[in-house]
Amino acid sequence: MDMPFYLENVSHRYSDGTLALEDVTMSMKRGERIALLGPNGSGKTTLLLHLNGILKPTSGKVHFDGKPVEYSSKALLELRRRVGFVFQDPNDQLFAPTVRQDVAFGPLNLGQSAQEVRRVVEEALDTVGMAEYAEKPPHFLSFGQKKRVALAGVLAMQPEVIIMDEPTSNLDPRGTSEILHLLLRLSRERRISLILATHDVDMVPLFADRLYILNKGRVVSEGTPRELFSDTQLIRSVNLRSPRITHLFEVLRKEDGVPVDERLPLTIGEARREVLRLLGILQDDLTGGSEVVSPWRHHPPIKNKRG
Amino acid sequence: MDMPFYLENVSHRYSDGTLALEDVTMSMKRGERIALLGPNGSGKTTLLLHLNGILKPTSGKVHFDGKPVEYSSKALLELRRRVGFVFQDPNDQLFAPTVRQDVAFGPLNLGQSAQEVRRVVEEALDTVGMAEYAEKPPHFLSFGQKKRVALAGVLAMQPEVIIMDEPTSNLDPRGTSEILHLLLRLSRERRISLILATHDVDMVPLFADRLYILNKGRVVSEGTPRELFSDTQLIRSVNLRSPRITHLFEVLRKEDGVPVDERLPLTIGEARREVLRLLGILQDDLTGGSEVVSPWRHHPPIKNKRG
Amino acid sequence: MHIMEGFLPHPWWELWFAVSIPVVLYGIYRLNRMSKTTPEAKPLLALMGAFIFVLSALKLPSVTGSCSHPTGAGLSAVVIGPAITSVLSLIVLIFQALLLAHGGLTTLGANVFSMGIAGPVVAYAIWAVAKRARIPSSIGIFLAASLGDLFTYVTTSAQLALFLPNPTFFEALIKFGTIFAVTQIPLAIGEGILAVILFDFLAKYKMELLSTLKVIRVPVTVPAKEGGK
Amino acid sequence: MTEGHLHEEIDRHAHTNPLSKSSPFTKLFFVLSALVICVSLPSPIVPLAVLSVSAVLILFMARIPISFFVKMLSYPTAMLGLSCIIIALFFGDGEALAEVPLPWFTWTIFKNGVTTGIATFIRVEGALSCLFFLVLTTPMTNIFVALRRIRIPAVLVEVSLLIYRYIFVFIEITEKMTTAQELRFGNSSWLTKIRSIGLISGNLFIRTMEQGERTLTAMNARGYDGTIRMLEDLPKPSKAALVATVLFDSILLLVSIYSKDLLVV
Repeated sequence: MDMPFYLENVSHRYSDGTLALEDVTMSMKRGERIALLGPNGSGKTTLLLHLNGILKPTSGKVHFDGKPVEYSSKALLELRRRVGFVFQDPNDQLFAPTVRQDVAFGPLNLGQSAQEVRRVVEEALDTVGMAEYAEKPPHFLSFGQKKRVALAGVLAMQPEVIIMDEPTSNLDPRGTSEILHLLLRLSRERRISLILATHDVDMVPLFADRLYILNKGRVVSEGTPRELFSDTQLIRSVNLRSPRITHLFEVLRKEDGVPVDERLPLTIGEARREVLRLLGILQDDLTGGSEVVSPWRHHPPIKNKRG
Repeated sequence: MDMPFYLENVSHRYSDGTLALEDVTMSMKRGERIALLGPNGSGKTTLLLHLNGILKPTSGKVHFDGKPVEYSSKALLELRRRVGFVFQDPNDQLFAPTVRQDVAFGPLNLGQSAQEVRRVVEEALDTVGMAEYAEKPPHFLSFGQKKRVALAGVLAMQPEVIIMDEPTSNLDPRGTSEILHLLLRLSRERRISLILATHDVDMVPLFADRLYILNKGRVVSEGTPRELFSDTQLIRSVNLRSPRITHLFEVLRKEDGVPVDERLPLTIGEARREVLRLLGILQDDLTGGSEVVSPWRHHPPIKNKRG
Repeated sequence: MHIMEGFLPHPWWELWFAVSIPVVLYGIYRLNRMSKTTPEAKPLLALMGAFIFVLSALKLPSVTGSCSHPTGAGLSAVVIGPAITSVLSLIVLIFQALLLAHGGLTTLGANVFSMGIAGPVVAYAIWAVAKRARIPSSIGIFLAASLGDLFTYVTTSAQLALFLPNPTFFEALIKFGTIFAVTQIPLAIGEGILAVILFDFLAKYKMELLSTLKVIRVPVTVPAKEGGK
Repeated sequence: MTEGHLHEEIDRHAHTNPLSKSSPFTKLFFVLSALVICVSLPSPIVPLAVLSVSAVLILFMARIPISFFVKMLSYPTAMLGLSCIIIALFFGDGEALAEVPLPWFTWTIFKNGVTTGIATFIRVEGALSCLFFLVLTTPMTNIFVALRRIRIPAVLVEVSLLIYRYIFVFIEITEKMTTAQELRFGNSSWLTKIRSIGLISGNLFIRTMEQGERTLTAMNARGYDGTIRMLEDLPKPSKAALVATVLFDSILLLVSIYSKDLLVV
C-alpha cells in the first residue's frame, strides 16, 4: 500500500469532557512531508498521539499501512517501531546517563543484538551530527543539540514515519536551520515520511508538501502551502498569520494595487522571482525557485562522515 | 539621571569556571526599548540576571540610575521593585496556587497594604487581559496565558524597567502578536523602559530602538536594527540570520543586481516602500512605514477596561 | 499502602496523632530555623516534597501483579534528616488524601508515624551507622532506604494489629506482616536501588546542595548569589 | 498521557463546582466534626447517616456527576472490601460462628471477627464519602488560606502551596517521560520497566532541584525575603450552614447512644 496513514472521522473526547478532536479525516502518502498547522490548543498534539496509538479515538478509525490500527500490546509494539515520535521538549525524551545510552534505549528494548545496536546507534548519531558527543550526559548539551539527540533516538529504530511536535520551537536561527535541513535530507535520501505539528508559519513553506490547518480540534482546510496561504482570510480566521514574505506581497497587491500574481509567493526564492517578474527582468536561467534558501547554504551545518 | 542602566566592563565567571560574560559595556536611556540578540548560549540570560542584582559581576560594575548597584538586601529589594524581570518559562515564575495570589506576591513583599495590593493586582491583570482568570490555578492556563500572568506579576510592582527573557519563545503567532503589542503599549503609554533578550530576528525590528548583539559572552556590535542588519556578514558570523524580508532584498541586490537601497528594509512596511520605489510608483501619501503591521491590527487583542 | 480514611476507630486514631504530633512539631521548629538561616532551603525542600508526591504516584510493577509505589522517605531522611522529613511526609500525605483520595485525615496520625517517622528514623540510623563503619555510601544508602521502607510496613502491620489484637496482638502482627511481605520485600529492594540511583545523581550534580544540607561533609564554596544560566 | 487523571479531575471539580466559592471554614467544620464522630462512636448508623448526607451534598449541592462519585468510591471500596473480608474470616476470638475442618487444622470463623469486618466497612465508607465532600468542593487555595487563618505555622502553609503548584508541573513532566519511554519500548519487560522508572526518577529529581533553583531566582527577583505573604480574602462562613452542622452532629450523637449495641465489636 502506498498510504501509511489514513484517519477516518477521528474524534477524541478527554475524560473531562473536552472534545479535543472532532471528525478529523486525513491521509498521507509514503514519503510525503506533511505539516499540521494550528495555533496553540488546536489539537495538533492530540492528533499526533493518535498516530502511534498512545491515544485511541473515541470514534472513528486510524489506519496504518492499509490496516486499521490494533491496540493489542503486540500490535502497538510493531506500530511504534515503524512510527517514530519526537517530542517538543527534548528534556522529556532524554533520560539515560549518556547520549549513546539514550539513543540505544529503543533498539536495546527491541531486543537487538549488542553489535547491531552499536551499529544503528553510531549511524543515527552520525546522521544528526552528534557522534562526537556520544559519551556526554544529555544534561550538558545545548537545546538544539538535545533536539538532535532526541531525533537520533528515534532514527535508531529505523522508522518509516517520523512525527515531530513543534520541531523548531525554542531553537535559535541556526538550530532551526540545522533541524530543517536534517529533516529534508531524511525525507529525500531515505524516503522517510514526515509529519510535523507546528505554528511556525514562516517555516512551513520551506518544509511541507502538504498542509492540514487545524483549529479547535477540526481540520479547517487541507492543501499545498501555496493554496492555503493564498487564502489569507482563512489563515487569519484561525488566529494564524501568513509567512511574512507572503504578507508583504498581499499588502502590495491589496493596498497598493501592484499586479502581484494571484498565487502569492511563500518563500524567499518565490518572492525573488516575483519581484523580478514585476520588474520585468525575469531571467530564464534563474535557478530553482521553491528551494530552501538558507543563509548557511554554503556552509552545510550537518556533519556527516559518509557524505 | 536619564540613564537607568550603565554596565561598565562587566564580566561573569560561574563557579564551574565558565566565563559567561566578558567585558560587557552597555547603556540604556530612559524609555528605550533594547533588544539583546544572540544565539542560544551567548550569555543573554546571564547578562539580564545582572540587571536586577540576581548575579553579581565577577569584575566590572553595574550602575542603575546613576549609582553603582549595591548588594545589601535592602538595596536589592529597592532595585528589584524598580526593575521587573519576566522569565522565559512562566512555570519558573508562577508558584502560587492562584493567578491573583501570584500577582500579589511582589507587591506584598514590598509591604504595601492589602487594599493597595488588591488595587495594583486588579490593574495589572486588567492590563494583560487576564482579570477573569484571577481565581484560577496556573495549571489551568495555556502557555500564552501563563506568560501574560507572569508579566502581570511584574507590572504589579510598578517597575520603571521591565526585563524579559525570550518573550516570544513557544508562542503561536497570535500569542506573539499579543505580547508584542502589550509591550509596545507599556513602552508608549507608561514610558516603561524595556530590555528583551531574544533570538527571534524577525521580531526585533518591530520592537527595538536599539540592539546589542551578543556572542560567546561578548558584545560584538551595537546599533539600531537598521545599522546592524545591514551588516549581513556580521549577523551570519554569530550564527544568526537577517529577518526574512531583509534577506529577500539582500538576495535581490547581490544575486540579481536589483538597485535596492543600501539600507535594506527590515519590516513589511519598509519593504513595501522599497518595492514601490523600485517600481517607480512611490506615492507620497503612503502611511507610516516602520509601524508594526499586524494581521490583527484591526482587532486589538488585549482587553482593557479602561479603554 | 496507607491506612484508609476511617479505618482506625477510637481510641487508635487519637493515639497515633498523639505520638506523631510532637515529632512533627519538632520538625516544624527545625524547618523554621533552617528557612531563617538559609532562605533558599524552603523552595528546595518544597520541591523535594513535590518530588516525593510524584514518586509515590509512579506505580512500580510488582512481581505479584499488584501495583505499589516507592515512598522516597528513606532517601529524604538521609538527605534532610528525619525531623524535617516528618513534616514533608505530613504535607505529602495530606495532598494524597485531598488530591488522590488516598489515605485519609483521621488516619493521618498513624500514616505520618509509619511513613514519616518510623521508617525514616530507621533509615537515618542505618545510614549513620554505615557512615561510622565506613561502609561504602551506596551500600549504606541501599540498606537505609530498603530497610526503612520495610520498617514502614512493619509499623503499619503493628498499627493494624493493635487495632485488631484477635486473638493476640502478636498473632495479628504475624498475619498482617505475612500479607504485606509478599509485595513489600521486592518493593523494598526496588526502593533501595532507586535511592542509590538518586543519591548518585544528587552527589554528581548537586554537590553544593548536599553540603548545604550537611549530608556530605565536604566544604564546597557556594556562590554568594543563587546562580542561573 | 493526556487522558484524565484522578488528581486533575478532583482538582477541576474542586475549582468549578457550585460550592467552590463558599467558606472553607464551614466545609472544614462539617467534615472534621462528622469524621471525628464517625470514627469515635461505635454505632453503625452514624457512618450510614454521614454517607447519605455527604452523598446528597456531593450530588445535589455540588452537582458532581454521579459517575465520577462512584468512580472515586469504587477503587478504595474494592481495597476495603478485600481487607474487611480478610478481617471477617481470619480475625477474632471468643464465640465461633463457623468451624471449617481442614486436613491439618480447624479454621474457625469468629463472630466478633465478622462484626468487626462489617463495622469497619461501614465506618470507612461513611468517612470516605465525607472526605470526598471536602475534596470535591474546596479549592486547595482556600484550604491554604484557612489553615493560615487558624494559625497553622506559616512555614507549613508556604511549603504546602509550593508543593501543590509543582505537583502539577512534575506530574505533567513525568507523564511525558513515561510516554516517551513507552514509545521506545521502555516497558517491554519487568526488568526494563524497573530500569525505566529508575531513569525517570533520576531525571525527575534533577529537574525538581533545578526547578527549585530557578523558582527561587524568580522569587528573589520579586523581592522574596524568606516569607511568602498571601492575600487573605475568604468568603464569610455561612451561619445557617454552621447551625445545620451543629444540629446534624447532635443528631448523630443521639442516634449513636441508642444504636451503639447494634454491632458489638
